[in-house]
Amino acid sequence: MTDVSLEKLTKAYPGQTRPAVNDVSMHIDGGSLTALLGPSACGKSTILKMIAGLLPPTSGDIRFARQSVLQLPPNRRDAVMVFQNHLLFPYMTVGENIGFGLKMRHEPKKDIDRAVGRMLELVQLEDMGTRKPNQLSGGQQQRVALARALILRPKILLLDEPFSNLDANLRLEMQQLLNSLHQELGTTMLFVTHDKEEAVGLSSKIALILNGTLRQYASATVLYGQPKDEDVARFFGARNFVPGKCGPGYFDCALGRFTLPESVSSTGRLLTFRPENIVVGGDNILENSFHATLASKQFLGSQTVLGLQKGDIFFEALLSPQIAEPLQEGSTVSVHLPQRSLWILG
Amino acid sequence: MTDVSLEKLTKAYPGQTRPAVNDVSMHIDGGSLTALLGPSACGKSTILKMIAGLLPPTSGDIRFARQSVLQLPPNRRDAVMVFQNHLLFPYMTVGENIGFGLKMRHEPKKDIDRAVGRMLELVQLEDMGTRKPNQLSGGQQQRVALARALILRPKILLLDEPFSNLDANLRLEMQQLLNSLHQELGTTMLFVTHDKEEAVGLSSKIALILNGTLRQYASATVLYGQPKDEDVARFFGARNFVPGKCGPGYFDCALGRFTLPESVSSTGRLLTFRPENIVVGGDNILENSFHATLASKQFLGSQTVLGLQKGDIFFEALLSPQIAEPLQEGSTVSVHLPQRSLWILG
Amino acid sequence: TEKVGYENWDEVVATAKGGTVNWFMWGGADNINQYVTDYIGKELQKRHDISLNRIGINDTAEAVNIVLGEKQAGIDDNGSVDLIWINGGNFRTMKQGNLLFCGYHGLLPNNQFVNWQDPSIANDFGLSVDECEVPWNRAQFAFAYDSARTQSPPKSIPQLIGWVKENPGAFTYPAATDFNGSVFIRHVFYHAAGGPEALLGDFDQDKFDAVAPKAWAILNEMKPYLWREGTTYPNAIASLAQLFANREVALYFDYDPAIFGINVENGIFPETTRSYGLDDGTIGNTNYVAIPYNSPNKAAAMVAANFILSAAAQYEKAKPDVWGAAPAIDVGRLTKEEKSRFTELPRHPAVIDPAALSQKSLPELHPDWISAIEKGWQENVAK
Amino acid sequence: MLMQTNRHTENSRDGLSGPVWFSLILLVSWLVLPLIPLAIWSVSRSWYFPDIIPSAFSLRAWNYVFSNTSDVLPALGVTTLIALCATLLSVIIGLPAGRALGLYQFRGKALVELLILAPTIVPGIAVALGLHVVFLSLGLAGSYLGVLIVHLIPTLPYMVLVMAGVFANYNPDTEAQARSLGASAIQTFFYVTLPAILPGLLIGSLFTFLVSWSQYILTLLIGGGRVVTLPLLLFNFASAGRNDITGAISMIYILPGVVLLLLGARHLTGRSRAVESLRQI
Amino acid sequence: MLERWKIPLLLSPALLLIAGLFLGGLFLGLIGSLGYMPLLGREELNLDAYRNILFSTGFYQSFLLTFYISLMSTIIASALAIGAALILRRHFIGRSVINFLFQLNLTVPHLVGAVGILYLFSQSGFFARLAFEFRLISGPSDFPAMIYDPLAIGIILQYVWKEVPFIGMILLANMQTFGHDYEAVSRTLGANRWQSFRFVLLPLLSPGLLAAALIVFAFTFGAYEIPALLGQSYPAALPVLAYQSFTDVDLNARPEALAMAMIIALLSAVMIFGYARLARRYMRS
Ligand SMILES: Nc1ncnc2c1ncn2[C@@H]1O[C@H](COP(=O)(O)OP(=O)(O)OP(=O)(O)O)[C@@H](O)[C@H]1O
Ligand SMILES: Nc1ncnc2c1ncn2[C@@H]1O[C@H](COP(=O)(O)OP(=O)(O)OP(=O)(O)O)[C@@H](O)[C@H]1O
Ligand SMILES: [Mg+2]
Ligand SMILES: [Mg+2]
Repeated sequence: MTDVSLEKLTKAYPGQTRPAVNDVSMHIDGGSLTALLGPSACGKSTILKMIAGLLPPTSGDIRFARQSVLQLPPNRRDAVMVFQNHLLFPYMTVGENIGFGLKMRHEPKKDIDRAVGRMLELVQLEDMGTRKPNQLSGGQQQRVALARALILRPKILLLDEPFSNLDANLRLEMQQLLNSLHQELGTTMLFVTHDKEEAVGLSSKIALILNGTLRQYASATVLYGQPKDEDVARFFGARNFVPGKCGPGYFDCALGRFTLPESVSSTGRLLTFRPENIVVGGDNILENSFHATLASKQFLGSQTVLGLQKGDIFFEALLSPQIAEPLQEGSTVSVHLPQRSLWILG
Repeated sequence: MTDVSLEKLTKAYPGQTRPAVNDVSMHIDGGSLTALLGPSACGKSTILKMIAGLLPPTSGDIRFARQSVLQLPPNRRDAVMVFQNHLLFPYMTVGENIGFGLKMRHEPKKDIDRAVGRMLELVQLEDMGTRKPNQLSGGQQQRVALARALILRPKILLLDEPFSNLDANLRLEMQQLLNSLHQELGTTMLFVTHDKEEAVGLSSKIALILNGTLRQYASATVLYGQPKDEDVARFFGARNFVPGKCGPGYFDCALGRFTLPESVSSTGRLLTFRPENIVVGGDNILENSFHATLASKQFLGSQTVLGLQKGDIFFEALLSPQIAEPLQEGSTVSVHLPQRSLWILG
Repeated sequence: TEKVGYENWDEVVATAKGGTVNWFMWGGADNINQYVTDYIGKELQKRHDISLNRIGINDTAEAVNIVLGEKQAGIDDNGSVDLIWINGGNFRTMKQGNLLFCGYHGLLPNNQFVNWQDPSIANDFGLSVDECEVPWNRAQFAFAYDSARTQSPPKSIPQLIGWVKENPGAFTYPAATDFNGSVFIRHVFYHAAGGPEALLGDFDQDKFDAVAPKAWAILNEMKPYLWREGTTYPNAIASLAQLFANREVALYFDYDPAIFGINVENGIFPETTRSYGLDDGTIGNTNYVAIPYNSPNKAAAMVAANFILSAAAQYEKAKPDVWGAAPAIDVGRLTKEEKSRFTELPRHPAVIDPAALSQKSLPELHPDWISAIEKGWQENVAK
Repeated sequence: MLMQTNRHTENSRDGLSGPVWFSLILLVSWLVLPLIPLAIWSVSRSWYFPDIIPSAFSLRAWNYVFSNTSDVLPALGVTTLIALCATLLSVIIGLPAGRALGLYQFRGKALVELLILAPTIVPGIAVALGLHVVFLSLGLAGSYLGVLIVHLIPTLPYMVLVMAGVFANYNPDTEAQARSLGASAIQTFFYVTLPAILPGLLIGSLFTFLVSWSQYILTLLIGGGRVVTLPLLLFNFASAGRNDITGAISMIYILPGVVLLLLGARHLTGRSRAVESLRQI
Repeated sequence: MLERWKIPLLLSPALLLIAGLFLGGLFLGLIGSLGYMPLLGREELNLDAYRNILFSTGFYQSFLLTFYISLMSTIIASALAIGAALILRRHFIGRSVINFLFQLNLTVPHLVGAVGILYLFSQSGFFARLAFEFRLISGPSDFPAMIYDPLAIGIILQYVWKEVPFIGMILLANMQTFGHDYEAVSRTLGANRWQSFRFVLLPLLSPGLLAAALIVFAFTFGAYEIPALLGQSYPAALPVLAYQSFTDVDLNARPEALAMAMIIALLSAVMIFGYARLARRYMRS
């Protein structure tokens, strides 16, 4: 169980004025499964490549088990990376690709073959061992890249968007595969994703990177429920921000006065509440309730988004499609913001 | 507005026994935005490449506006494709990549530059016009590929997983970009995705491909609410299948007797209901209600999954985290399956 | 003369006017090139309106092969070669393949200066010339040494054998595949046979078998004392020249003594280079120019050949600063005035007096003999 | 298509270690060294053992080379022209073949490869005579065109094989992408394929040029002496041991190549594309 | 699409040219080697020439020597070229100069290079003169023989000299097309520098390297000038042997010369075939 820590890690690509990664410090516990989450071009891949030893940092340090590894070449770090663009060796078969790392360790051919066979099964590519990578679909290639790394059971596993080409079911199975490996070996895993659901579903802790800097590093519930600032909240899908003023235990704004839960500090000026936590259409008039107009309604599959308007304030709610169905666009509905769903930003 | 129709389209890659695409017939309305949805390796990219003219079908026909295009070379089809793996031209700058198609049409340089500038802005890569593709992040590359196709404003636009590397916010913006283009030009768009939410959010009609065959081709609500068979239902996230027997207007099974909505035929042997439509923890005992044990609970970000057990039957429900929070694992909860959420499979 | 298609010389000259002569010749010496292009070429242009096109080649066989290919392809009157500097084996090849234009000597006015009675002119390496070529130069094998380094070079084959043993590593000769190497071996062969007389005429296997073992024994006896202990031989005379120039060996020889002077002038050989013949004589030969059977410019080629035989051309060629080659014509048949110009020609100090050399001249063998000797050397000495 | 995400410029850090420098210098001097004596020889008159520098200098070789007798300057023009044309034709003919061999697997591929390689395998003289006959029958002998065509026989294999090597690592999907973006086949070639294979193509062209540039026996036979190229002049002196004239002609010989290299070197070695390396890899 | 016709279409111009002209020439050579010489009035075919050659031991010695020269030249040149290419693709100060010098000899014909090599390495050459100057040797014969020597060092030196830049350039061009990414991947998968070279870079390079090595091997096996100039007189390299019979004074020796050339062609074809197979298998697995 190797812990990884980044110390003021900075990377400026030559010729670029703004560093791609800027002063990132974080500690990743040995054996944990951590997500590097962030929008496109925020610097996730760059961080991963520096940890893997493929890119020298401009400044800062990277430590594995408290030892700086900056001087170690990639193959001596025991940190295996799965690249965003797969990079399968084009002239090797799928099986050879997967067995590559073991071959580098001079394992006996028989053992490699067995391990590759098992790996192929796990990533559901049983019959494809002898194909060339260019004969695979995008998702299949991605699974090969994953298998090529997993087979090595490394101390540290770095995954760059490992599931971006996989459908939900397969992604779930691959995630379970990762999880079981993780449990079995205590591998420290760091994976990059742009998908907050994926990050939440898989990892114990999430580092949110925006624009090259680490913005919040916490568990999923904290990031969803108690974001540090508006940017973080927005990234996690918060759409509802209502300006106003805090009083002791309450918040006054255009929607009315809302009682805050005790855990929330009463100093900020922006009220936020997650769309999925809003109760719409309940009959009982409770505390923190008001009426609003249902401005729009959009079916999203397993959820439906409601656009609600009260005065100048527009906000969104996510409901199960079943509940949303009877509500008519244009009608007035009652809205309840449960006390525990309220959060105040600075 | 060119409509596209596929007639018994089949593709077997040489040396493969099972065809990658098998007898797919479908009609895509001119000016529509259709999703090709399916799990990894189901044949989506293959279909797209055939439509673009990059892969000759083994049999079957492809017609644009009722004319077979099988004999037309790709550049004469006015069907532009964005590849799953970007395929940016590595020795051209980002700007040159985006302007490529216009240059091929011998448009004046000035116009090209203007169009490229606008496109760069739209995909939020303003300052990157002079970079080389290898100096971009994965998501940036994907946006360049998208821009390179959009700039051509083609009659038919084929997109292979155009958003897989983009975060939710950016994806939304890109989707809006697509949508506005779509509305403005009446382009017929066909896009491939493995993500049902994406398909639902963007397209008017969805073709579900499983294992190379077209399984259902319908609107999102139909696919979610009235799947044709278990496979389709499962792909759309249905987890709950209860075997039993139909009677006139009702269904008998281990969970009890359920009254069916009138629209549902009473001939099948498998009851299904979507996890997000289940009401858990309501106090009022309604029709189609029963009690079950809360076996597990998992936070997924904007929703929480509950695992519920009654007798031998295990099923899942999706709740807003707010509602799910007070429910204790191990406790007995009341469960209501609203009548309109029930669906019977053959 | 009817068979060559011209009534008389005037007709030839008239036909030749405005023509071109493509003359294929070894092109490795700038002075010879200059002589041919600048002197003969200019004169022909001036006198006969003929343009001379000198084509330098590495090996005469290349030109022979061109004619051969043309014959195979049925190009019988429009070949690319009009004139070749040739002798020996290549002449034989062309004769064997009927590749030559023959029978025109009677037409050439300057043919009168050639002494066809001389067997060494009438026979090219023992093969009768048969009016198929016109002599150009006379040459006779001679040795060269650096008088500053070597006091008393060996003056006969027996002396040479002894000298080689006393001076290990100071002598070698090119392999039999080289023209000059082959001549050297023939000298040893003559020595073994007790003189060339027994070997003249057509090839005789019995005579060969009688002499050859002796010759091989002599050469093999020398072998351990040769340069590099005889493990290898230079492949070309040019290599021997380099060895001599670099003091790796002490003796050099060449079929054309003029080359000694040329090499000194070119800075290849030291100024103190001197040359000599052997007391027991050295082999002499004549080299010629020949007209291929399919030359499209035969008349012009004949005019060129005739000019080559002129006293003026031969005199120019004999000048030591031009080439220094011995004339192929019989100087005795010239006017007195012309004759004296020849005799008064200064001689390059490195080049032995041709007159003195030719007093002990040995004949060349028939090409069949030469082939047999070369093969025998490869098998018995080289291995 | 592979995206080279890992490249980065770290010039300052990417120096060479001492031993690597040493071996590099050793190699390069060994490559350049034999050319130096040729240069010196061209101006020397006498340079023999044990002189480390020539004992006498002279411009005689240069005088000869620039004289009308030597034909060197016209031959330089002819040689360059023929080599350029041969290169162009080789590209046109050899590129498609290289693509077929590099990109596709097909039955009889080994045979095709062998056939294309054959002209380099078979000793020149063996075919030269036969070729001569063939060319004579076609009426091509003795002309510039004939020489140009016969040069294709030894040059083509170089082009084809080099291009096959290049195409073996080439992703034709980028072409598909270009076609789909509306490029015609020809546009695709010029805008997409060509830039991608350009380094290899330049190498292939360079070699083609050089092979034609130093062709001796075929030029002589097919040209029948009417087409005079530099090697015809040079080889006479080289094999006759005339180091001074050989040296002088060699210097002229190197010249166009040097110019070509100076023009092409950027592309050849990829400086223009900023090939950067990963520091530790 | 014209899928099926694509390959033949692409190949046809090159094949037509080579088949039409070259095979035509080769065919004439072949029948010539069988004794068909209408010139001398001989029209019947026989295998005498082949018999003569195959029954002489000299031929086999020459074959071995030639094979050895080609093999050594190809191997050494390839190895040096790989090393050079690996260095030259990196960034360092003075790279462009080194690069230029590296390619300088590309334009120089083999024969000219041989003259340079001869001057440097012969027993009276530059190095010998240096040794003499420093009194390490007392005369040319003390200097080790590297020209006209039984090990053909001079010939190999010359070939290596000429072919290193040739192969090196091909490799550099190839390396440029696939960059460093695959090596990076292999490094994180645990390959050390050597392994990442051996199992990733080399296989990626192998098509180009193989092609280059093939050309070099074929060329050195069939070339006449260099062994003629720098080689020992016996055994001579096969092409020298063939050339000698070609310029033989006797037209009757022609069939033998042609037969020799045919045998050289056949032998090198066989060797190249085998080599390509072996190498391809070895490098990519
Ligand atoms: N060039 C090829 N040769 C042989 N088989 C191929 C080739 N390309 C794809 N296949 C196979 O055809 C099937 C369909 O591939 P396709 O690329 O269409 O899948 P896809 O639906 O796009 O999947 P993904 O979402 O993973 O990209 C797969 O089983 C794949 O292995
Ligand atoms: N080789 C490079 N040279 C210059 N800039 C680069 C290079 N690679 C990446 N960048 C820039 O650095 C920033 C961060 O890139 P990085 O690849 O780390 O993003 P990312 O978070 O992985 O994004 P994505 O999710 O889109 O892959 C981007 O702005 C990108 O343009
Ligand atoms: Mg990335
Ligand atoms: Mg796909």
